[in-house]
Amino acid sequence: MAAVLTAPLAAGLAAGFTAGPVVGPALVWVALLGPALCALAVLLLRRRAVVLVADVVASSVVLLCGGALLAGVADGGAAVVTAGGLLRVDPLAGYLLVVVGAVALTATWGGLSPGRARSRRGGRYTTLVCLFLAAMVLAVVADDLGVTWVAVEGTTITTAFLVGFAGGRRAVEAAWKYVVLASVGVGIAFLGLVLLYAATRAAGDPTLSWVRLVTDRPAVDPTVARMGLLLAALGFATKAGLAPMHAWLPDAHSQAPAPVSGLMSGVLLAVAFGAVLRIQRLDAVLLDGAAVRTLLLVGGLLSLLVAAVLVVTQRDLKRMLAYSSIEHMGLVAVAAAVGNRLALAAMLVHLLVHGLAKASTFVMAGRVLAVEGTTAIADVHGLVRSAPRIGIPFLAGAVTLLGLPPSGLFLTEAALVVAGLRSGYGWAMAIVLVLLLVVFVGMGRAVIAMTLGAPAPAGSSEPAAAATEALSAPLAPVALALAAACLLALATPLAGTLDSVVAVIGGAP
Amino acid sequence: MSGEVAGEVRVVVAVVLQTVVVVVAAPFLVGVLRQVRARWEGRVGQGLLQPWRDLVKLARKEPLQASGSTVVAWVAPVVVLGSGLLLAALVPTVTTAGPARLPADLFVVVSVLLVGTVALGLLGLDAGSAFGGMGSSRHLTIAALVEPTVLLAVYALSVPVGSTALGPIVEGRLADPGRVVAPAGVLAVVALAIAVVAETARIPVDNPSTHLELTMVHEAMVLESSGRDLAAVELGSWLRLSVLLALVANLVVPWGVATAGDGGPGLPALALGVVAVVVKTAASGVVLATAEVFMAKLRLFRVPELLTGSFVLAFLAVTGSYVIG
Amino acid sequence: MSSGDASQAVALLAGLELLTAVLLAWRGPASSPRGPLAVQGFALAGLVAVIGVAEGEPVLWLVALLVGVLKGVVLPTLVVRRPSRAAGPAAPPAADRPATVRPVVRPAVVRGRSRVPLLLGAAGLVVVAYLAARPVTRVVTGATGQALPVGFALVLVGFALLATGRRSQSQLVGFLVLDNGIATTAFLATGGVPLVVELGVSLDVLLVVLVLQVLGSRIDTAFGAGAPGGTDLDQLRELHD
Amino acid sequence: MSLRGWLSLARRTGRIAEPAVPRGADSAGAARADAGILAGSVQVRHVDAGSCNGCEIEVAAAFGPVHDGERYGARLVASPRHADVVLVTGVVTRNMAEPLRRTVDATPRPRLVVAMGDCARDCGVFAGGYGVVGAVKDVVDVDLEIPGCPPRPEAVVEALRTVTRR
Repeated sequence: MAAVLTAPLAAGLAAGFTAGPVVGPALVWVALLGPALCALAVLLLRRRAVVLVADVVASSVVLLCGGALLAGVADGGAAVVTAGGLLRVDPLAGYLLVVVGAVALTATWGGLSPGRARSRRGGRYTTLVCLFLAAMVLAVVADDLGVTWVAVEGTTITTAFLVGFAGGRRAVEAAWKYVVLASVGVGIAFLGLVLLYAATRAAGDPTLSWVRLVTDRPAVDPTVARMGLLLAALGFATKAGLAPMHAWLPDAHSQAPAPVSGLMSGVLLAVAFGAVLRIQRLDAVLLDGAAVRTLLLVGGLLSLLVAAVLVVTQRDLKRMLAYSSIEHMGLVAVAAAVGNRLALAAMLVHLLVHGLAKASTFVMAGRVLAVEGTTAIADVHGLVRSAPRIGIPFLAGAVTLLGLPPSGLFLTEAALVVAGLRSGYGWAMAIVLVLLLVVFVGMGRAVIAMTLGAPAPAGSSEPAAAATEALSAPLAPVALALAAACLLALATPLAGTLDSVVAVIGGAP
Repeated sequence: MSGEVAGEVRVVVAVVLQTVVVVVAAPFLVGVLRQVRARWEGRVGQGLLQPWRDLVKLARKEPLQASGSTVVAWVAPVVVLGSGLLLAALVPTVTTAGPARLPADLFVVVSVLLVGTVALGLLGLDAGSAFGGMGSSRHLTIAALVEPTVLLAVYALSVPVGSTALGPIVEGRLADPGRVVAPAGVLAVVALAIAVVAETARIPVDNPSTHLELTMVHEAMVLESSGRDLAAVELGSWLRLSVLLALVANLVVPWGVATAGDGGPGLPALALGVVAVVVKTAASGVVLATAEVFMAKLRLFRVPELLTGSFVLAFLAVTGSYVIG
Repeated sequence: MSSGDASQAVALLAGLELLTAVLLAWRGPASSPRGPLAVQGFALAGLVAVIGVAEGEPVLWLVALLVGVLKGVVLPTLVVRRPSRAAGPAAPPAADRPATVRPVVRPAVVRGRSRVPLLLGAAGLVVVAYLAARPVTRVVTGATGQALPVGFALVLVGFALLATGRRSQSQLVGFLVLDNGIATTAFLATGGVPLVVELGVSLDVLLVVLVLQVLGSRIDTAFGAGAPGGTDLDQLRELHD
Repeated sequence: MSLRGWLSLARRTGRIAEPAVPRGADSAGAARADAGILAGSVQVRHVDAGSCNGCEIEVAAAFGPVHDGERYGARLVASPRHADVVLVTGVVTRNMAEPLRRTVDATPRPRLVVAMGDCARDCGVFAGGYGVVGAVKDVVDVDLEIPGCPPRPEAVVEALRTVTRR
């Protein structure tokens, strides 16, 4: 969807981009401050209309700026640097901005809820979502790894109350576990960054700037640097939902409101994984790159295993989707570990496509909850016939997630396997395929049981207000996102852009 | 008389003086503890002399022995008193000088402590009364938890000196006061202080003034002793308390102690050492008694927790003394 | 200040941090963690100040002030604060789910597990920390490298506290010890991360503790128990597979 | 209460013991001559032979902060083996007659038996009761008697001071 929507706009902006050096930095600041200003507007104005659309506006701002920046910096453009070098947008950052914007637009637009905007806490919800977006943008555009860390920790803080937003014992339990586990995991990452900083200090030039580390290649002590990079990768991988540090993810994703689940699942994981990618690049540049690669390979396969085992036995729809996210992050991690150009390109597309599909599916899962009053898989039957406005898009989203053609995920997964075989990871690819099959069967069975077949006899004839709202909610964002998820991988003009992104994270041919 | 012999004589004189000072002062220390407690409670108190009066009176009374008690009933008090006297001679309180043939080595000191502990435990068991056996069992449990801590703590203190003898350890701290505030030293002294509190049956491990048999540890073991047997046991325990307290005081504030120097400590140094150790021990007694007033005795099941904690501190002190000094 | 004095001061303050960490592991369920946490925070601030003096970096004095206020005063106070039920608006239950009314039970006696395994575990963790820090102490020059294992030890002990803590307050304490450990490592190994990062990190930690504090009081409301130190988190078992 | 609270309470309270009164004339001729070695230090074992607990309260008061019997060298102990004085309260009941005898036998010489309260002296209101063996003097030799029902703490302290001679 990103390219579909923004191509003309981005082209225009990119033209202006090359015109003067002011436009690039300005775009970075707009992407960063736009969501923050939206949050401020909600706090100050408190109008219902503002509360309703502020997060959608913020997402659009991020998407537009991200598209323009990506168009500007890709294909040989110079990276945009501002704030004295603290912020820097290279093709990877631009691409991740586009992912953030596109997925956030899907989730917030699809999650538009006049009912929530009317409620007393609607303002708080929208404020937190906007701040969450701002934190993610900061995490993506920061060049200093310390600032990235601060921003990633900021995403935990801003989402804490969103996870517990529903209230009640389960939501507050999920929020507690989420904050404790995520902040401890990310704390470990900070310890890693500290060690990295100590290593660079001993090498004579103390810095946490990613680009300086990559270009200057200081002669760091290998043991300390490896410890630091491993801890940092491990810490950020916690936030990216890689097993065995995934324990918070199913709880948080199943208890958060649907749009927030979509955001967390679709982009927060991707943003955290972006940090892991930068750590991996550092490992490759400063050391031999073996340590982080092994970590990613083991973590990725373990994530696939965990997801496969638990998706099959899952009884809750949103938890099932959460485990599906763990599965896809596992695939992404394996792709990053394989590390050749094909695998990395597949991984990048996979991040975007999975984000769009997952956000749509979560949005639809929220509507399922609103209509059926439950997310228990066993209690939902025949959605396609009882509520086609919900059942059909939900089925489409689930099928996209499962990677059936024409889903983009089919292509990326196929590309990953091919890339893995080419690089001599045959055994890993065999495991990946088996586990993918298990997930496919487990999730497919549940989705078919929920959507196809005869609906259960209607119990209460009086639909709740939330159900009415869900049945009339817009389908456009979901449709657009799913269409993009299917078509995007076929868009050959984007290959050049992808190439330049892959170059940032160092894809060996 | 050659200088060497003269030096040895002076060392012997110093050690004898030290023992006498400790024996005379130990009941006074108990008097201080009781008096401080009384003053915190708003009472007048019985005066510092009272423990001495009690001892003299007990020694003049007819010792009774429970029917069925064995030779242990009169041997054990002698052993307890003997171990206390030996501690008073060995542990550097007034002077760090010690006879060469009887080193105040860490392991010797802990063994002497243990001999007294075991004798006391046997004394509790001897009469075959229920409370005595219960007290002995608790006492030996606590001892088993405390001894490793004492060993580790003193070992940690010995690392920077390179000797496990107590005299050089105290001298080393005197020579290099930085060690007094070094983290390993602080951890070890804290661990040692807790171990001393447990070893001498003070609050929070044991309540020396309890009348409830079910909560007793030390008192339960001596329930059957009377007359001069009781006097011996009490004096032995008080000697232990005074010596260990003086040791901790000397480790924390090593100044004033008479060092071995060349050819044994001179008389002025010894006089200063006596004054210093009396002042230091009395001060630490005031601190201990004050702390006791504001603390409750721990449940017996919580005591292992306390002692594990002190063991961990001692352990950290050992690791720390190798790494951060 | 000579380098000998500096290294002695660093060793003393680091030892103080280690001691307070052990005290926190040692502490019974009813005693307040505020004192040891505050001492740990001030020790950390002192460490920063000493490094600032030793390396002649006035910026570190500012950081020391910040650390002292944050970790010595604000965070320990936040941890022990029990927000009153009436003050904060409790989250109303979701409309579609009826709120279960539970009697508010306040146990008079706080149940506590034996701390012995945790204490012995902490001792083991300290050894692990010393071993793990060895390569780092090799590259860190100056007076501070010797004390570096203390930072690692604090991280591990904090982790153990967090993992074994049964109450919201104990987990919070574990988190703070962990964070103090990371900060100690940062200052000892690098003389402090860049000021911007330091400010951001401090803000993050403050916000995380605030968030956890609010969530803790919500847990108390939701699970209906206001024991000292927060609800027994073993009750949090509604979400599982 | 916090530690600071305790400290300030202790400071505000100060010393609450009654001022020491000069010791009265040696009224207790019953104190034996060989008890002289007890001067200055008397350990008291308290035996409740069948009391109504009135005397127990007064014993506690006599050794409490206000009357502070300890300042005159008397001290309560937990075992008759440690004691010099057996302080008996109450009438001697059937169940306590033998334990009382044994307790006195277990006390090393020189020892004194003090009968405290009217019940211990002459059975008081319990005289003739079916469970009563008699007064203390009917079971063991009594050296000193403290009249009163119950005796005031001052009287208890005064009686003990005739033994400690302080």
